[in-house]
Amino acid sequence: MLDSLYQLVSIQTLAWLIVAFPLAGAAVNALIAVGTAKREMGAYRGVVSFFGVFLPLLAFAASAAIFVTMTNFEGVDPSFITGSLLQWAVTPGLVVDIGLKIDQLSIVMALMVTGVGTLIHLYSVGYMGHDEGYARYFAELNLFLFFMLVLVLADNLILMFVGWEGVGLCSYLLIGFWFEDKAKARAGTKAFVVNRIGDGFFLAGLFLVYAVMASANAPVGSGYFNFEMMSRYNAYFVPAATLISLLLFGGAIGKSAQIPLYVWLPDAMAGPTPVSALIHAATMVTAGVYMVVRLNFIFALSPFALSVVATVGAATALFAATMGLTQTDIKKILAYSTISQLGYMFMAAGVGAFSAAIGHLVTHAFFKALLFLCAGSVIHAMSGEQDIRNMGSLRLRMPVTCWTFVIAALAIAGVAPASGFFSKDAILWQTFERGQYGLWAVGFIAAGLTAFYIFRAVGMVFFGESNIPPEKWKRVHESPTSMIIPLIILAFLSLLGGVIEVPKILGGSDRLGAWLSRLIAYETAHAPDPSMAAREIIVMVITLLWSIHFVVLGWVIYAQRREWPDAVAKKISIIFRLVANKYYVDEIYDRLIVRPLNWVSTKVLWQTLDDTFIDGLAVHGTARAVGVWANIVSMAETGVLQQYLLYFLIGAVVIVGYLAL
Amino acid sequence: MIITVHHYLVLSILLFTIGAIGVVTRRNALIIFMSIELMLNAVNIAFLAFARWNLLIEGKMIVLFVLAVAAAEAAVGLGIVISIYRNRQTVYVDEMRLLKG
Amino acid sequence: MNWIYAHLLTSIIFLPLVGLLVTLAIPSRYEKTIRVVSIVTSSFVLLLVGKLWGGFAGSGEFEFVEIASWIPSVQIFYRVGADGVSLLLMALTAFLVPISILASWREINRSVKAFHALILLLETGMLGVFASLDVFLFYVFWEVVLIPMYFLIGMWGSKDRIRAALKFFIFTMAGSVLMLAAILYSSNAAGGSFDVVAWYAHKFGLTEQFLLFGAFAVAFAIKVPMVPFHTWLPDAHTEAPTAGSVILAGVLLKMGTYGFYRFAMPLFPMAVIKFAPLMLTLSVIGIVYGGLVAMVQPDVKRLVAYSSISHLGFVMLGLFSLDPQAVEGAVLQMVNHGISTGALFLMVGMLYERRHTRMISDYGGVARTLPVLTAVFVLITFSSIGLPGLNNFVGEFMVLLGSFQTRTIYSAVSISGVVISAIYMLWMVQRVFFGEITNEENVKLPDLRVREYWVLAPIIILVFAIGVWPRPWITAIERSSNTFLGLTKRVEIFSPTASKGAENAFPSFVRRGEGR
Amino acid sequence: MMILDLLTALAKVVIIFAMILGVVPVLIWMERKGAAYIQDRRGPNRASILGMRLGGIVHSFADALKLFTKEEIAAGSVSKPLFYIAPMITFFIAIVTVGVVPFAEPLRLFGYEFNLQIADLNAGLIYVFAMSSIGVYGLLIAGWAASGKYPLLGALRAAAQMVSYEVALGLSVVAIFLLSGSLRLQDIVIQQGALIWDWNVARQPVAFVLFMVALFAETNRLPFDLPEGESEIVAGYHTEYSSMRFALFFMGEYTHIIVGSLIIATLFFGGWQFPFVAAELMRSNMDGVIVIGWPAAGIALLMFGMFLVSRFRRRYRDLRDYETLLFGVPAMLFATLLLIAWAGLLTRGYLDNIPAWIGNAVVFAVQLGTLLAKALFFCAFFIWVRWTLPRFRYDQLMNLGWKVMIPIGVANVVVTSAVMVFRP
Amino acid sequence: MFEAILFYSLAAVAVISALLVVTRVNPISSALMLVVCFMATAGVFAILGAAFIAILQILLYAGAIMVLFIFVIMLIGTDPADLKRRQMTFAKILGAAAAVYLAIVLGLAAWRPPFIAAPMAGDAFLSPATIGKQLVTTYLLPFEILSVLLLIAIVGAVVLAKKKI
Repeated sequence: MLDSLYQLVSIQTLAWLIVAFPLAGAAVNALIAVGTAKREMGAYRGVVSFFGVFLPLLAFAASAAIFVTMTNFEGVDPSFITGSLLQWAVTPGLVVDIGLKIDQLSIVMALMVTGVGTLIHLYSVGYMGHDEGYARYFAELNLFLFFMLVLVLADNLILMFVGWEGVGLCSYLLIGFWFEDKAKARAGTKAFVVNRIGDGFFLAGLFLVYAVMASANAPVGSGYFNFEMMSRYNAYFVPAATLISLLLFGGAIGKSAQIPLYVWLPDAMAGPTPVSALIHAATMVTAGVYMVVRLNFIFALSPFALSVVATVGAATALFAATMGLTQTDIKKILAYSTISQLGYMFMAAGVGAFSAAIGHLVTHAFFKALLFLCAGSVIHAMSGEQDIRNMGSLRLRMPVTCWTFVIAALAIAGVAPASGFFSKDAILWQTFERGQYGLWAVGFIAAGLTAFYIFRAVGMVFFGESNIPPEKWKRVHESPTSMIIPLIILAFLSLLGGVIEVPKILGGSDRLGAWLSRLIAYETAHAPDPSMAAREIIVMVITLLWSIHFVVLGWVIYAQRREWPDAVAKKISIIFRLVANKYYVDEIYDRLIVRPLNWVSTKVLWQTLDDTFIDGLAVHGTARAVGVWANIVSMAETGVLQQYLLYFLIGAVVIVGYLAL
Repeated sequence: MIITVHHYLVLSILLFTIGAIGVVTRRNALIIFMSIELMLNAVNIAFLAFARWNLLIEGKMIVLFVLAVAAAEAAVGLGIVISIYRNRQTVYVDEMRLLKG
Repeated sequence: MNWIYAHLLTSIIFLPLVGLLVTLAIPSRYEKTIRVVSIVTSSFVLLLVGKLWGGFAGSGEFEFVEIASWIPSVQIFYRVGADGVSLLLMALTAFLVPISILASWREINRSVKAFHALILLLETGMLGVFASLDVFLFYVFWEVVLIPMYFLIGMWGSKDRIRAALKFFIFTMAGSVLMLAAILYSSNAAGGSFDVVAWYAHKFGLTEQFLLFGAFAVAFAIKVPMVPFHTWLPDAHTEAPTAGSVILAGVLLKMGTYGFYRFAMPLFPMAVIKFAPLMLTLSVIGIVYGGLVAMVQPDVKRLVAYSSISHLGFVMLGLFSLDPQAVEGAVLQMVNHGISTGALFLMVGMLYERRHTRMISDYGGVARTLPVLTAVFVLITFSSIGLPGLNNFVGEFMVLLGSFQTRTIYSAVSISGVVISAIYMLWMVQRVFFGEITNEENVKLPDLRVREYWVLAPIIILVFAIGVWPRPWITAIERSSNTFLGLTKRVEIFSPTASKGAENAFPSFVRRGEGR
Repeated sequence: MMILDLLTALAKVVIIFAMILGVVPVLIWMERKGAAYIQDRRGPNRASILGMRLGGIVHSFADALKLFTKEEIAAGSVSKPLFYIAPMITFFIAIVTVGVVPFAEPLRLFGYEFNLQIADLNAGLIYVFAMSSIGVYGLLIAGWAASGKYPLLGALRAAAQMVSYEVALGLSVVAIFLLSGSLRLQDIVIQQGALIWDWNVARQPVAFVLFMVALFAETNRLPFDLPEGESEIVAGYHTEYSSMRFALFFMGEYTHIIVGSLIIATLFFGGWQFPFVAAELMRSNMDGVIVIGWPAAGIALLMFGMFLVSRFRRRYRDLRDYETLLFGVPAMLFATLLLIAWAGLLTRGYLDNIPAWIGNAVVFAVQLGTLLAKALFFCAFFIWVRWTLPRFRYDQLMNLGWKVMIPIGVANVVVTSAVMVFRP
Repeated sequence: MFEAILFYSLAAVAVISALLVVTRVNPISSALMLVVCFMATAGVFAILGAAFIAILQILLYAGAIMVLFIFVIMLIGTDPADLKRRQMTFAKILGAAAAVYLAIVLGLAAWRPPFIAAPMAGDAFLSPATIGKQLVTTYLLPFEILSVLLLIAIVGAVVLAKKKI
């Protein structure tokens, strides 16, 4: 069937199609949105939903086709580069051609993005059904898919940066989708600004890369930012490697919401839930990890940078996990869990286990998307209610959502058969194996906390007695089928996702590691030594038990004994309040950065420096001085003719006197 | 005792100074005008003296122009004095302080 | 017609003048015809500039040169010619003028004839500035531009317009007086002629270069505006009518940078070496300072005005870092800034036309009633922030990339400018467009009319065009900026930037191995 | 040598002033006689010396005698010094203007040249013009000194009139020296030549009329009589003056008339040029002139004597009746004597080779005679006008002066210069 | 010798009459004294060989300007009362002293040794013809400007003197 497909279209054009389909969808929907700006949607709703869902599906199909063809390439490196569509900016030193690079890593990402994307598109048909901005929503969502695919499939850093910022733009638009509400609009701006700070670092990294490539007197004609060229000349990167990787990692922190720049993600929940699912769980936030893995040959050059990545990752994981414990808004809980899972990925990348990071990325996409979608259907059902405290025993009315949520919870907690177990275990084991025991410990604790808070949510929302007001309880009902189907598919994926990463020790062939091995130069240099096998089994068992312990604990407390946590909270009230308010990080940022910046630019720069000094003193000051001086001089004019003559005569005398001397 | 150009210069200076004193000291506008005419005459003497001693026609030309200008000045000056007199009933310069600065 | 083709530049420069005469001839009550005439003239000028671009060979030297003796006794000739940069800026002028005329269709209803006459006179002045090779002619056109702008602000501005117009006039005049002195001095130093090419060839003495560069730099710095001399810009913009603001921001500011590009820097290379750190610090301050102050402005137009100070800071950074990418980026940024800030002013004008207020606090939640305007405004905001794929990114990226190679620290600090611009623009957009509708006037505002579509459409197309496919624009600049660099870097002694003669030397601090 | 020059200058002054002062009483007589005949009465014939009334001329001597012997009255409020100086100025200015008039060609006797012209200024014409402008002072000071209302009014009127007509006078004068090309009066006369149609009056009729009217204004003669204006302001500026000072005014006025006529004659009527007989022509065929001239003079004298005798009537039965005889008979005798002498010389052939100096002398005499004749004719004209035209009103005077005379003067100058340029 | 006498007499007359002009209380007498002074200066001009200028001086100054002055003085009339009020303020004394000082300095500067007699004056120098020719050739421009000046003066005088325009 495939080769008949290839008669029709070459693999390069197929690659372009992956990107072209979402763009086409975005364009059509945008036109419809503008067209029906004021008028009622009516018939167009069907057209929009058709294009909205079908085109991403086509993109998924195309990437699947390419993936299949690549898998049956034995031995030979199946990756290829599509020719440059157009030379973007041709100056003597800067040749940037827009082309796609399909290799093992990017096709995996493409598959994940289009797959989860399509499911979420299908889901949002139901979720956003009655919203009047329907066409605009789908246009922005498709545009997001387009930019994400550009980011993932780009063959050079500049194009990746284009995707990088494009994705930021779409997240801004989608978070602030319901722009009537001031808080939501502010959240959108906050997201974009924080991303932009990260992009600043990314840009600096870019320039450094350019500097290095230029000095490596690579042939001028070739693209300095091309991954191929960069990997070929990475010997020249040695001196600047640390700085470049740190700067690029700065960009990643901004985009993937790591420690200093994570504040925007919890606020990003203001957007519609499918958006959170797609952007703030599965795809955009993982862009940082993808970038680090893509440029692993640079990061590998500087162990210091890698250790920084690892520590930041681990710290974020633990920090976010603790914050997840006390959240009451269901979407906020999931946001913090995303941050902590991302922390895991970066920890993996930091320690050099790039394939494990990718593995966790993929599995995380599945179960985190599922969690968000379930939350979405709960909110949809509860008509906008997001606080878990006034939910409970929803399992009676929404069985499918409940059980899919539980499966996802198991996966994230890392319980045996689910995919989460394999990917998280791989990370923890690789960290342990590489001797990073400190990091392993942090990871270990974070895993426990994750299990606890997720099952706290499960207990509060689905089990235990319901504290939903009666009139709302009547209207609670299971979500429509268009929302249920994606849940079920994702549930399967969460369960079976782990298969790609079954470690050798358990008889699996660690397909993902093998698949990516050609790209990850670092890993090959670090082959696993057989003596550690036994220890690996022990570690795996310990982590499994640890997670199960917390799962039971969480479920029991929040399903049956709700009063216990309040008691505990009262005892350690100070710590509890600290954690509940997210360590006051937002307030600190506001106090330390936003307010002083405002004050400086208003008071110091604008009022004093600009208005009083330059404008007041220099400009109007001179004008006033001239006025004053003019008055003084006019005093001499008395009006009496004789005096003028006197001045005249005295002047003459003085001159003549001078001359006569 | 031959007359030299310096005699004429001294005469001219004398007349000029008398004119100047007249202009500065007198209060009556008309007297001031007359003193100015006097000063102009003094200048003419000097011009013609130099013209005569250097045999240059230019001296005479300038004197001609000075004469014409003096005539014009007198005409307009007197016009002004008359109009001031008509409005202020005074010809004394120190009472005309209208244009104070 | 072939006369026009033969003397293309002169006809371009003086065609608006013909239009001016025609408008003056029409009795002032036929407002409609006057408007049509001025639109037709300016669009015809645009066509001619298109033809000019067509025939442009892209060589480093000046093309379409026309010489005619003007005041032979003092060796002042009417010398006109265009190289890549002047071509681009003339295109920008020819592009912006018809748009601003179209935009002020409804806004200007008082003494329409005078308005259109002034606009056309302004266009002649601007085109003249960019095309003149004879420094004296340049100075004449430089002054010609001043007067109509003064009247535009003075007569059709809002309440505090006289003060602003006066301030604008005196500021620029003070600068240009200094420049005149410098022109006269250097003309007799360079053997009496005013021909710029002859001046390029002439070797100015060291102290001569410093002083002359100082004089030229002050005049152009006021016009750019660089930080210490910028206080006239916000006032001029807040008080100017929409058309005035668009042209003021779009073209008049570029005359300053063009001045540096054409006269101040290539003529006095040694002075450039000496003053480069000062100018770079000023431009970086401009970027950061402009951005920060823009953030807290209560008035939209003042915010956009300060933003243009920040954007032009980038242009100056590009020019003074003497790196091929940076210079080309700077020139491109001039055009991009003209387009995006021009569009911003147009839309602020449209908002002003509807609500008659510029205070951000008066707006809020306007997106609901003006969806299309909001969409375009957000698009242009992202273009002016420098979102990749849109026009400003190309220029900003090249400037930062280029200046990073030669002047790393300055470039690093300027990157913060990119972030700050995102902050103030988005914050403004959010306060103006998004959020609930606070006061009730915003409820019933009419959305964009057809005319306004026609005003914004070309700009949107151009924004995407440059963003996605900047190549044709860059090839036009490439060789002329190389000649510019050739002239500016012709120094005998070793200059810190050009180390191994490699076009873009390795940034010093990175070469850890070789030691700085 | 210096003394000789001084003496000749003195002689010239004495001769000319004597001539002028001699003519003044004749003029007064003519005035009175003329006025009488115009008003159809006999005029002065009472005053007689030893019965000789000389047709009334004696009357003028009587007037003079009266004025000199009258008492000098000066009013109290009069500012003494000015009051005394004023008449002197008027008379002095009037007399001084004659210095420039050329009475005849320079006489060459015994190798020595004698020019009957006091000051041959090369800016003679302007001198005339200057003197006329100063003439105003006399009247002004007189009017002011008398410090009364009428004299002041008279003075103001005089000043205004003189100043405005001075401009007209100047413009007409300009037309003349445009033609003659020189300011020296001698040149102007020579340049006019003997032929009448070359005289300036023919070539510049407009200028002549203008000059004539302006001169009337300058001398305050009748149509322009406002400063004296007996009927309105009681003799105007010289109301306060009596006897001797009044006489001075009176003589000043008449001198001004005589000198004015002399100037008109020189400027417009060819000065000392005998009509149709150029001076050179006369000098060259001197013998012919004498041969004809001498008897003609004799016959004329004879005729005059016979006329007088025929008028003899015994009306008064006293000396006065014999007056005509007393003059008529000697005239006839002398005439016959002349004729006999002429016949004798002619027959003896002395007349055919007359020595040069006689020629010159005769020509000199003829020229002097023609000039005086012309002057007397104009004096008659003055008198004639005085007793025919009524006095101008003040605004008419001013209008005529400013709005008529000056424009015509300017036009005349423009036309003449245009003509001169385009048709040299 | 003769010329010296003439010069000294005329100079004396001029200076004395000038002094009288300045010192006389009654404007009329000072006006007349000024006329006398003009006559004297005209005489001096005549000695200096500028006969035409001398006559012009008489014609213009004495004949026209002074007549105007006296005319105006008569119009304004001298009120005997305030003729007596004459007080010397310090400024006036200072002015007079300054003028005197100026005279002395200039006088000393003028009175320098090389005393030479007047060179022979050719006829061209004396006659008004040359002045005429010069006036219309080399000095045509000032001549034309002068005519404009005089026109303006005329118009000015008329406008000033008219009661209501």
